[in-house]
Amino acid sequence: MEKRRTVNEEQLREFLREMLLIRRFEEKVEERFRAGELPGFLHVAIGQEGVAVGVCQAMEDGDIFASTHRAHGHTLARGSHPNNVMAELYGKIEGISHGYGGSMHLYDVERGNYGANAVIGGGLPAVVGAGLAFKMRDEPRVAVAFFGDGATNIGTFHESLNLAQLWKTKTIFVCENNHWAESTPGWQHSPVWDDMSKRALAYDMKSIKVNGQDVTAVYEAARQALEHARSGEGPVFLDVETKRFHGHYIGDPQVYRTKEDREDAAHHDPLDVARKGLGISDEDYDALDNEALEMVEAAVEFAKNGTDPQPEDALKNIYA
Amino acid sequence: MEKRRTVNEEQLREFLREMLLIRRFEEKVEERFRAGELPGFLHVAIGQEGVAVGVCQAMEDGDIFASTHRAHGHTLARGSHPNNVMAELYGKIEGISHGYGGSMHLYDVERGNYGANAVIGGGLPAVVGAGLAFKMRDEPRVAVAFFGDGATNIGTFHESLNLAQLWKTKTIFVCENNHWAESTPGWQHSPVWDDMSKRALAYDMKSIKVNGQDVTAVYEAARQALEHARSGEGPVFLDVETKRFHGHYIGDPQVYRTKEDREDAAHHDPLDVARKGLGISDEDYDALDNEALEMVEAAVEFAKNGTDPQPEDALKNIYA
Amino acid sequence: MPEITYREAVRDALAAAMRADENVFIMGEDIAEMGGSMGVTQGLLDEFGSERVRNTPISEMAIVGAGIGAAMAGMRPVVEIMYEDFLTLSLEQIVNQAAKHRYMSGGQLKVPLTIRTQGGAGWSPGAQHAQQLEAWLVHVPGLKVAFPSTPEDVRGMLWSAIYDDNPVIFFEHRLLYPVKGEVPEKIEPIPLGKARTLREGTDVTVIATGPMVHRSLEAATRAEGDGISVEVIDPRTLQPLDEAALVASVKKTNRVVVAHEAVERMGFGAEVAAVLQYKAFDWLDAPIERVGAKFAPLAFAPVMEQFVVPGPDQVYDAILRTLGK
Amino acid sequence: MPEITYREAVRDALAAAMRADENVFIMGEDIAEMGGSMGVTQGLLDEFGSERVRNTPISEMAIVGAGIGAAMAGMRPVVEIMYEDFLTLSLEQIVNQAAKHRYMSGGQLKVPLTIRTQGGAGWSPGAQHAQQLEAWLVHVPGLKVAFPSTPEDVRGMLWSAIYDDNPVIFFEHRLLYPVKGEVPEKIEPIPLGKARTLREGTDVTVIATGPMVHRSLEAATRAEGDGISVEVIDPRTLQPLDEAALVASVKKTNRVVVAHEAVERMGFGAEVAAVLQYKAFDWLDAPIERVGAKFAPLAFAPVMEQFVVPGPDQVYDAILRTLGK
Ligand SMILES: Cc1ncc(C[n+]2csc(CCOP(=O)(O)OP(=O)(O)O)c2C)c(N)n1
Ligand SMILES: Cc1ncc(C[n+]2csc(CCOP(=O)(O)OP(=O)(O)O)c2C)c(N)n1
Ligand SMILES: [Mg+2]
Ligand SMILES: [Mg+2]
Repeated sequence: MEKRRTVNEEQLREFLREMLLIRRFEEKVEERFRAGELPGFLHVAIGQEGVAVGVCQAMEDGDIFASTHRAHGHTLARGSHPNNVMAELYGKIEGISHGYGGSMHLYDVERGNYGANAVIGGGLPAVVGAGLAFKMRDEPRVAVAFFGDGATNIGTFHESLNLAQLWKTKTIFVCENNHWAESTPGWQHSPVWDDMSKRALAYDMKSIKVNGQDVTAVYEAARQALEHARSGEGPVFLDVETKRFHGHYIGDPQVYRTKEDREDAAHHDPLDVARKGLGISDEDYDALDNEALEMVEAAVEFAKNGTDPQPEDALKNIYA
Repeated sequence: MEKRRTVNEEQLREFLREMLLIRRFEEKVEERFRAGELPGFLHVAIGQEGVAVGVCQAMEDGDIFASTHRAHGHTLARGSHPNNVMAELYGKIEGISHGYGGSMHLYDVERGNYGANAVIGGGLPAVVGAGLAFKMRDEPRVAVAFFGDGATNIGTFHESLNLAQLWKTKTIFVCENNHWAESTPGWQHSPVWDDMSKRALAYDMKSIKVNGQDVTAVYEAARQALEHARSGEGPVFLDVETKRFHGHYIGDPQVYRTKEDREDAAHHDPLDVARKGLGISDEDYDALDNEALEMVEAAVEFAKNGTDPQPEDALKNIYA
Repeated sequence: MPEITYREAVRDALAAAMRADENVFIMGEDIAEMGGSMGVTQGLLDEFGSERVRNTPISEMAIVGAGIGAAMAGMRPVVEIMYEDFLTLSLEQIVNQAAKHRYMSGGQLKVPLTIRTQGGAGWSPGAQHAQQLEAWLVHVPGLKVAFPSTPEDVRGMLWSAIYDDNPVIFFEHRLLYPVKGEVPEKIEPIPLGKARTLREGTDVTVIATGPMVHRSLEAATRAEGDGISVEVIDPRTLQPLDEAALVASVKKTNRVVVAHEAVERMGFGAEVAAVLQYKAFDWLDAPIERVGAKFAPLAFAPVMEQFVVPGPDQVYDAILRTLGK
Repeated sequence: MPEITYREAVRDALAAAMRADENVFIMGEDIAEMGGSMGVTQGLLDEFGSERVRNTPISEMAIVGAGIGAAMAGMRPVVEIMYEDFLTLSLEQIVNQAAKHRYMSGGQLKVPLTIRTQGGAGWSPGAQHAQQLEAWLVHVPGLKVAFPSTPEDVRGMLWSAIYDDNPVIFFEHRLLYPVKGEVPEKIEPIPLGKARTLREGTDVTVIATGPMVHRSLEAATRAEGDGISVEVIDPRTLQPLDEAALVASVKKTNRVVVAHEAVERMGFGAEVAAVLQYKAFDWLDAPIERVGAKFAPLAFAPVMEQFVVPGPDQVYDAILRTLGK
């Protein structure tokens, strides 16, 4: 059946295009932040694009998701326009959260983005609740939660997976295990840091382990997980091994991290994997890359020319 | 070595004596509550005496523990005098918490009772912290947490076990799985209700499963667990299968529970198991029983003749 | 008008709301077969089934959060937190999530969630089963906070809370459940944000919430015997607060007592006093008196508990003090 | 006297306390190698090692609770909660456990635990990284609450908090870390519960906490230009509160402004206003003015953020209002 098809060349090309867009977008964000143009503090997911694209491409219309403080990739991969995402980082009305949210609170409800959350684990229970609603109304929709390895230590994570499995909600849990929680390495924050799938055992929950640097593998695994949840068989824990290339936040000197660890990470670039898998020519690749760069430049232009909210707007949208 | 010795007759007799004392104590508490003499609301652990006695007898001087809303058994089994425990239920100064705590907040620090907790899971983190202190100071002491199957659903449980294993604190977690959380049966509140040991898999924590109706088995398992923790090898999850004979609280009509389930529970009485194991004569048994009854009667007398606090005492003990 | 208990009134509102809209469902610990630890939801499982009357695990954080997610996905969940003391386990979801999703999304989302909870002293529950924490929620923009004191109010306000498109933290009180009162034949929604005057008076205004409303009415009757005319007002909704009604009464009586069962220090009465001294400064003939629990956790022994928890006497004495008696 | 930053002052107190007593240890997220997300604990890992400077998992509930247990077992733990917003995850342990163990045990236990946390707006952190929640803790008997505003105070008070035998919730402010100030050569403990007058004046008393202390001093200087003499007092400890010092000042100036960065509604200023209108009723020549954040979550866009968060202007305007100007 249609869903089961494995990734064809055209799709993989699309995945690469998406990943390139996200990569260039975040590199630009780093640049603009350093230039002092972006308020607040930001987190990029450079190196983790395969997870965002693999999972989001596997989702279907009507599916919803909740992201984290590291949300640009998920948001772009699900189809929000770079212009509006960038505009949010500049605090403009044209931003996808109209300037109320910022980098850690990207929302795009039309595209199923129920919000990026800056509280670790904070978005998980709502994803269980949305998955419950889909199940109660017998809708073929799935709610997806993105979170990191560090988030598996918080009680909210436990209660959410426990409840989802107990009630068989239409939910999948995507754990992006980059082996870091800010400056804290996996071995320092979790007894099962090197095999997060073990977390699922406490709930008898189905889990799937996958290499996050291989976007095709992520896509296939996500498909499987989403189908499982969609069919009402219950939630799935997607244990994605990935790499954080840069610091925790933009500007993080990473004093806590060895050069080896950073270099090792860089050797597992999802862009390279996809590029090889596709066997695409350099010209072809550069064309995609330039396309991405142009979109990102345009996004910055769009954002800079955006409209600042009025001070009094701060008192709107508090109550429905 | 001394610790490894299996239970001899004398010990088993002592266990039976303790269990009988607890059983009669709680039956008396039910009676006095129904007679309207006891304020507040109370929970008895009738049917679960084997867990309290087996674990508490295995503990050593210097070990500490935290209990729950169902605390009479643990408290008595650890050596607090029935007079003072009963006096607390009557809200007297002679009570082990001097009238400030009540049935759900029994404390006896001298005997390592760091407090019964009325918030599910609320006592677990402190037990991890105490176990951490013992480890940091390199003391041969262990901190023990008692809790029920329902408590395994709360985030506090997850964070506590995760942290204990990560830091290898001198802690053991005693899960009394009576398959009920108030009116909610195990299958309705936890996906792994029939094999709580699975909870430990999420932390790579050592777990031991044992039949809570067999006090000797509980004692042996607790010994093993305590030694493991005491030696610094890490915490242990003690998965104890047991039965709640009566209602969740005294007076609970148990509309939610079938007659069969109640009867089945009654067929697994730890008193019978110990009595058979000991092969004790009826006279002998009745003697122990009368001894227990007399202590309990005396405790009620003591409590009734206790001293009421002064109203103004309510403003004491708020700050050290 | 029929007379029903506060408990029945809550149940009425829940059942009626569930009949009227299938998107309304309830979840909480032991609310199904047992009908809730306070017996409030008895019978609802039979009428609505286990899909819409959901027993939950002991997971205060997740059940509130699941309510948020279901609400954002179009449902109107009503979550029960068995005791206010356990709200402390779900505040992250209430304060950082429910209260802020609409705002952080720039108005894209709404969270039509009702969280029912209850607490209260007076029955020796001990220090962890009796706290009154409504003041905390009043400090949080994005939330509405209700605390009705009569069967009629609790029924009409719960209906409004369930159909409100914002998260509403709905406080009930343990000792009020058996209290009886007349209610209209059929449910009449009572808008959130409107205070209610339960007794008109000219000498002193007593602004009371929850159980203190009834204790204040007692005190008022007693004061009447001394020839003191006391007006008793129940804000009913603490957020948004009907300041106009309170100010109007104070401008009439020129004397105020604010009473709640929560600890006086940093309790809701502090906000009321701060508002009134500001908006009715020139009308006040005496300092605003606050009546609340003494500054202590709740002790188990009844004698100590009674000493800490405010009753009619404390209100009566405060009334006299405002009159310099 | 040497001049150091607020950040260095906190670090000084921690290091000194750890040198003085091996039972003192610190734990929190990213406090070891990284030295804390605010850089406060930089260098402590090197001096004290990973046993006493413990990086924790993201488990706000368990690390506070572990602190409670270690404290009851004889240690003096200092737990760092990275942002106040995350206190919402540990309130069960703080409020039901730390604050009540001593009481519920009838005095058998003590909990010498210090919980450091920080927050604050002004740098576009968004709605979940800037809340000021100190008022909640002031409502809880059994806790002490500190909120120092200068390097000298934060150093001397943190020392006192660590050696206090009760749980102390110690609030720091994100924008104060780089602020410099003179401190005594060696640490001089500053007792909890004593207010500090930073500026003497005769016309109006401004009672301010945290960053608003500095913003109020700015406003006071500006008012001086208009010939208005402003007294600025920092309670420093919110629980226990130095009511005597505040009342004395008000009886001198007869006019009061209370300023904090937290949301005004149900904020700490409400309690101060309620206390002062009660204890200094006959001395007040004008309504007590409250200055706090407007009633909204914190928006990301700087223009909106600035509109919500109070600055020197809001204090200055309030000062004028108390004088009917
Ligand atoms: C409850 C909570 N505690 C602490 C923080 C501060 N914090 C932000 S990101 C982060 C690390 C998260 O690690 P992980 O979940 O692995 O996600 P990653 O950053 O690796 O993507 C921490 C501790 C927070 N945002 N929320
Ligand atoms: C956080 C919290 N939620 C709810 C309650 C109410 N409550 C008291 S006991 C109980 C059931 C506990 O079940 P379990 O942990 O299995 O212990 P048992 O009663 O079976 O001994 C509940 C829900 C509570 N005390 N604390
Ligand atoms: Mg990570
Ligand atoms: Mg149980």
